[in-house]
Amino acid sequence: MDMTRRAALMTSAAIASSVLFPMRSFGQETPRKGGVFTVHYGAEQRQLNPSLQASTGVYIIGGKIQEQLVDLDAKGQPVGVLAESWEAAPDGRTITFKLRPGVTWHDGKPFTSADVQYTAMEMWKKILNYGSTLQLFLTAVDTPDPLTAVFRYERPMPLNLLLRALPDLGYVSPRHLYEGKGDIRQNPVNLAPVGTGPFKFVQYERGQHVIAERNPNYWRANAPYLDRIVWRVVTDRAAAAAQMEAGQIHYSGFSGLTISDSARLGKDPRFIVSTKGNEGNARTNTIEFNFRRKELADIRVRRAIAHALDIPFFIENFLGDFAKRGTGPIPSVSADFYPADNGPQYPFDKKLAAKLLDEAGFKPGAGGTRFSLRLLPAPWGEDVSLFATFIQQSLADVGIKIDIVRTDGGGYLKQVYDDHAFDLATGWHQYRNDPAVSTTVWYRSGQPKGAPWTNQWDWTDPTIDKIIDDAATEVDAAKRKALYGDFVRRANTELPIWTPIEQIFLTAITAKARNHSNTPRWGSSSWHDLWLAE
Amino acid sequence: MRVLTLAGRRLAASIPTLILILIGVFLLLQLAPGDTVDALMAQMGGGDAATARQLREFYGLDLSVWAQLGNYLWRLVRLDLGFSAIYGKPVATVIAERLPATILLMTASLSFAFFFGLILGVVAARGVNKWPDTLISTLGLMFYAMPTFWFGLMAIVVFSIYLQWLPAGGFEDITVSYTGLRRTFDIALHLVLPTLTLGLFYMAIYLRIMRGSMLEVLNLDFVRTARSKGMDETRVVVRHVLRNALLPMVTLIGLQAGTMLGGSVVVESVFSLPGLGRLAYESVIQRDLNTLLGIIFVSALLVIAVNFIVDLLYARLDPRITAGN
Amino acid sequence: MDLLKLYFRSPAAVIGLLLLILILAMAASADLLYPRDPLALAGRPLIWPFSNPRFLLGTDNSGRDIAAQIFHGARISLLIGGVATVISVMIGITIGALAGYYGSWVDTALMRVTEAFQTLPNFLLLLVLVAVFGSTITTVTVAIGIVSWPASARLTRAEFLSLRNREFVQAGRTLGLKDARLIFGEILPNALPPVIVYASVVMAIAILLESALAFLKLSDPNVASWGNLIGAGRDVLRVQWYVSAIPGIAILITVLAVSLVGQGLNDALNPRLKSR
Amino acid sequence: MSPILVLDDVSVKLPAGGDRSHAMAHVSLALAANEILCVVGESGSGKSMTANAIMRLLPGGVTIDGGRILFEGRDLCALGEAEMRRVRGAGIAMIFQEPMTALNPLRSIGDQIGEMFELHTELSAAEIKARTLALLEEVRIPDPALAFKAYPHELSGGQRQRAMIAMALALDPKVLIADEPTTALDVTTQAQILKLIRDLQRRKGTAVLFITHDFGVVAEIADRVAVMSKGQVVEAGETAAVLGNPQHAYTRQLIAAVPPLNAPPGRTLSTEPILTMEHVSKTYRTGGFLGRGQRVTHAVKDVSLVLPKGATLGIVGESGSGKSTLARCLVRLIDPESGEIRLNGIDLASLSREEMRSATRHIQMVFQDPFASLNPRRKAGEAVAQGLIVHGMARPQALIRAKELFGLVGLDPAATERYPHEFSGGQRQRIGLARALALEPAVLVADEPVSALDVSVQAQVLKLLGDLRERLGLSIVFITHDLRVAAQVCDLVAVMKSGEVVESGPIGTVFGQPQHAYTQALLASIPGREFGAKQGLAQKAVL
Repeated sequence: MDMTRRAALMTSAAIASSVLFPMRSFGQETPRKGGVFTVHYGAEQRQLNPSLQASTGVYIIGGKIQEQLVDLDAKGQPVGVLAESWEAAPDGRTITFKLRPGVTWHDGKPFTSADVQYTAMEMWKKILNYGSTLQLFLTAVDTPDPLTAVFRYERPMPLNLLLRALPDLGYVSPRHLYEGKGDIRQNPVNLAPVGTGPFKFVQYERGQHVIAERNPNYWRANAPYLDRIVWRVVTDRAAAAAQMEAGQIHYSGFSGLTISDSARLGKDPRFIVSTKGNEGNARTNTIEFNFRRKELADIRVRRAIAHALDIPFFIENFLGDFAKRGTGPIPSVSADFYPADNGPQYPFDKKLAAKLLDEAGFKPGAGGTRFSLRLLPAPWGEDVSLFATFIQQSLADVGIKIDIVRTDGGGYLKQVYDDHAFDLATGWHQYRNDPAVSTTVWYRSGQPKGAPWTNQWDWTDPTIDKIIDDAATEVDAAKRKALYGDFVRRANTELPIWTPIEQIFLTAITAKARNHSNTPRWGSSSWHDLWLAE
Repeated sequence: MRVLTLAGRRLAASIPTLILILIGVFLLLQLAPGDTVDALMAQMGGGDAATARQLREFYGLDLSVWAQLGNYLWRLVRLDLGFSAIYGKPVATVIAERLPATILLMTASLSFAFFFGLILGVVAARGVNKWPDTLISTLGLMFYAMPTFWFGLMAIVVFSIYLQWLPAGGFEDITVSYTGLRRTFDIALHLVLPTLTLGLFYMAIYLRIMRGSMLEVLNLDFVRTARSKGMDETRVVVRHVLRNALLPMVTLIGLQAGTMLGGSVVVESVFSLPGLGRLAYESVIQRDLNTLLGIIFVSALLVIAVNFIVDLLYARLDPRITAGN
Repeated sequence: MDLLKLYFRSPAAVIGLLLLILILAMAASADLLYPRDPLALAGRPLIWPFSNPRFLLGTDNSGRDIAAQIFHGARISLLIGGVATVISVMIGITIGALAGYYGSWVDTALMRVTEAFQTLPNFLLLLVLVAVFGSTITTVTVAIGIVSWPASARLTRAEFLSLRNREFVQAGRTLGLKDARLIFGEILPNALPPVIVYASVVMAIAILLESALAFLKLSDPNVASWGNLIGAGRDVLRVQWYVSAIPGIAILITVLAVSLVGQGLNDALNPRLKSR
Repeated sequence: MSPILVLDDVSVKLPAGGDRSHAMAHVSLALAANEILCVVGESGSGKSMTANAIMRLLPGGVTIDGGRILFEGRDLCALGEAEMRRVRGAGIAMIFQEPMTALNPLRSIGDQIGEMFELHTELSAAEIKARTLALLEEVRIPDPALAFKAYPHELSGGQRQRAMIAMALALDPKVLIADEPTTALDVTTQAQILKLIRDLQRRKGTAVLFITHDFGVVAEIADRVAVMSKGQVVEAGETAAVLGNPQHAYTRQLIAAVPPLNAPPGRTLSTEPILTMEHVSKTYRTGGFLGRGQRVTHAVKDVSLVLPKGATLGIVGESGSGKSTLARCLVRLIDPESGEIRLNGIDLASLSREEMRSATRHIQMVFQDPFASLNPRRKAGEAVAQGLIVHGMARPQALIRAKELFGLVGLDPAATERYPHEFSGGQRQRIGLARALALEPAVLVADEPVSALDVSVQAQVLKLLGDLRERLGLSIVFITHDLRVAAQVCDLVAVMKSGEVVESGPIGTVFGQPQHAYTQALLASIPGREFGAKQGLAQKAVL
């Protein structure tokens, strides 16, 4: 559209939204059908099928095309999508799902339990990251009739664990397009996904854009509202913010913009910037200690390092008001598992830190340096590089010289989780609604060498191992929550990893959007009810 | 005829160069920490050792380095650039998708730089040591000294956000699907800022070369002969000096074709253009050896092609070349 | 020497020299004016320049004093630029001399290698080198040096080709001088001036390459180079544009100074060209 | 008849910092129609500046600051730029010295000549083509149609000069200025060009201002002559009068320095040979792809010559005859394909590079271009001492020897500390000589040692060479294209043509009764043959 009309549009939208009070409360506005919703797509993935790869980079596209058995509703409780109802046997070894009738794939074929069986056994169990550990003890999926799928487990599977994991790890793929078509990973459908969701895949121009349009025979009545969704590939974050302001992009999720741009767009009436809708994707900033260094094997040194960092100052001055102080491996947003008592905390106390280091026998040598450490920051996330610099500056004050070693993605995983060539590392731990999914592996010993985001710190603690194993198979929800409380307290006392900061992903979206951010993992959800006011 | 054999010899001479580069980069990237599977896992945000091992077998990374090199060269001989790990598609198709953006950007910036470099060079040389010369030379130096990405980002802030004249990035506006002329206009609009950002740096270089070569030719004997024939200064420049002064400029195009693709890595990431530059950067980060080598192979062909055209142009400009002495 | 007299005749060269002296002064006085480590946490992040007396040029998004980083950065950037230039000119001269002096197959072989480096986009090779050898200040400098030698090699070769058959070299041969003495004693001193002048171009490109690497977050984070400051400033560019702008201007001035000095030397060396 | 071009008290000011304030000081000259006036003088005398002043094509910073230049009564200094342009090419035309670079390499000959008509006439393209072809006919270029389409690099030096003349005379200008048009040409070609200019001048009645430094040329074609020195006209008049009995001391000194053509009586030569060349040959293979389409040039073909001890063997020939290549084969700067070069019994051609490096002290070389034969970055004394140091002499001792050698060649011993750019052309050749003599060689190879020098300086260097030959008993191989110089210096002479020796023997017999047709043609084409002959005898004592 030419310049003058765009400028007019901008001003009118700004006036409209500032007059109306925040969109949350005026639900009675009638939804408008049609319109194109453009999305900032920062990191191109190698494939788009969410039943093969569990990462926000895939959900942001695949989550609109394929659907999962169960999703989370506004209050974060499981709600049926492709499954209408479910019930677990008392011994926790069989869980039966009643599937939704009358659902068809985009290519017209009917959706049946055979699809669920094939996806669970061939994809979740064998390929899907985190899915393979979750379904470790899944032995078979029976399909007594086209609308019933019975999951059989060798060891008891707690129902609330499965229901909390399925929104991320429960996407179903069309069996008739995969079975017998060679290696699943190389199947071209992965780059042109076929699902049952509200939007049908149209086109993927590498490095430019992905386009999907309304699925005419979607099973939810008169949904979706949007005509078409366009994902624009923009790798430079400053450029993405610029394109949002120029009206070329409507939504940038999962903290896709820089901290300062997010803060600025937050003040701009044309946009809404908040963590609302990302409660399902909480993450904590971690500091990982390598016990192979004798200094770090000493608990006093680890505690001293924790006390040397003024976390409130860092959060207040560097991360802005979307982050808060972390208390342990389980973030506070996890209502079901967040323990009342998180065990020892490590407030900022430079003198105590120095005292602890002296006690540990590391006196300051020439130039006040006690010893020096190599710090490897993860190469993603603006907050990670800022935190690494802050660590370097703060530890220098207590006599620990830090050399930051910059790597790229592949190099980071190899050097930290495989070669163990690091002293300190700092990055993200993503919490996925249940500690058993992706949190306990950071502490459980015996992880295979080279497996990323697992316990590679050369630290084994039988007590915590036992707690983790019991909790993983504890069917009673209350007992399971108590066990995870012990897990958190143990983690904070032994401090193999320190989790000082808790953050939730940030969403930046145009104020014209309606029914957005209305579920805990909205960025990854199917957007069947999203629409754009004119 | 004569020129084709000349160009044929250039092609034959550059084949060993090409092989030299490919093997060199192949071995170099083996030393990088982590391989494409690590990069994939980093992107996926997780994955257990079993999947890693399977993927490594699939990508043939479990073979010895020399075996991998042997496979690669054997496939290269059959012009098969192998499979791209990042995009799960043959490298040839991936590059074909992104080639148009790069070629458009490079030709646009190269012609912009050459054309304006030429004109400003002539103007500067004509008014040497007077104000046009100092103004143009200093302006040239300013663009030369300015980091390209910095200029790019500032240009976006001014032209796309503040003035809203030009789009902030991307190759074309896909929310609305234009066709035909309207689409070319739209793409052109998207390429204005990137061309300026990449082109201005090279324009500064061409400007200086043109000014120097103009001053050089103006001192040669045949210019004095031309003046003694009663010609006015403009005709002397247009009919005699310009064509001789163009020779070093044309050779420069050949030399700079290679570095331009390097420059486009930054410009393409600032303007999110789907070009080979950014694909190369991503394939280094993702350790996708096949794609990287594929890009180097294609960019080398591009450079050879540009040099071939430069040879043709040079032969047309300078009759002494076809005489073969 | 008349070279200096010729040099100072052009105003642009004088301005270039003054700017260069200014930058060198900044580099030298860095420790006096800003004794603390420039990377240390100096105050609240993102303070606007001239708004807080303690921070003349404000602070960046890691709370570091921008003025301190500019002063210390001068030293680092000149160091990176200088050392990288020395490396690339050294390689360039050796290869150019051997190719130019001996000719025949030595020349063709070395020229194939030079062409290989020039066909391969140099920034790409730089990325690969940094990805392989890590981004410490030494690897970044050496990598820039390795990437930018072909141009000076071509220049040296051209000089050697023209000087090789000059009569004073042939006289040297008839006197019984060995090749080595001929190359280093006779030809090189005459081939050096244009290469030294070209070194200013190589240095300018080296500084720009380092800032481009830092823009892609591939430079050494433990060092207060201007490139790093621009890289850091990139995330806050839309609002606190000064974080990238100030080092950008510093790089602009340094590259401008180096180029003007180089151009001044070049015009002083062949005055015929300048005063038509 | 009234003079068509008059320079009335013309002065031309040089920019500050030059070696003198004025290029031309109060120059008055007159040129009548149908007449050739020669302006003769050494380099730096201001003769070329006169031409530039007339055409008002002075280089940057140089200005006319006095006097008038009248052309057909109009003062050119007062003309506006547009009117001056109408005069250039139509009224006054000009031809230049360097045929190689005086034509635009990228445009055809026909195109560049045709441009004269485009500039000054309204002729159609067809008419211009016809007129151009006629002009090429007139200047007797072989195959004018081919020459029309040819590019400058496809023609020989002589042909290019003919094209320049055709261009100059395109619009029948009243005045033709020729700035040393034949200096860069071979003797034979020079003779043809001089004849051409002479015929065209007579037929068209043009007034020709001919600038040269060669008195032979003056004798050959000049009607009147003006001698210039340091920007002033020291003498002018009819050619016969000025050459016959020069009034001004400077003119007399210049004429005396011109070596006459007939050789002095032969010296007794020893029979014992010091250097013998047997069947020496050298071929160059250029271009071609894997042997096919190679261009093979036989630079030296089967040359056999003998240099007696203490004698001077002259090798003469035009450019491209292979005389320089032969000289470089002697000192093994170039390796001959076949043949032997015996010096005191040792065959230099068969020595390895290592052996040659030590044997080279016995045969040394002096080069042509004074400005290129010394390393600009090395002190003069050091250049001379270098040879001694390489062959084992201690540095301080070698420097003392260098001072002695400076004295030997007539230079101030203290000058060893100065750099080459602080010496004149003649002084540099003396330093080259000192360097060659430092190793006390048995044979000295001199490749055109004096051709780049002015006539007066040339005479001094040749006198020095003669003294050294006597005192040190030097045997010399003397390469030159100037037969006059050869006549005065050499005992024996060998005439070379395209790589072969066509005739050789004592200089008196070869120059007196040339047997080979080429030698005869060579001798016949020397400008002003008789000029030198008369004073031949009188000069003997000087040398």
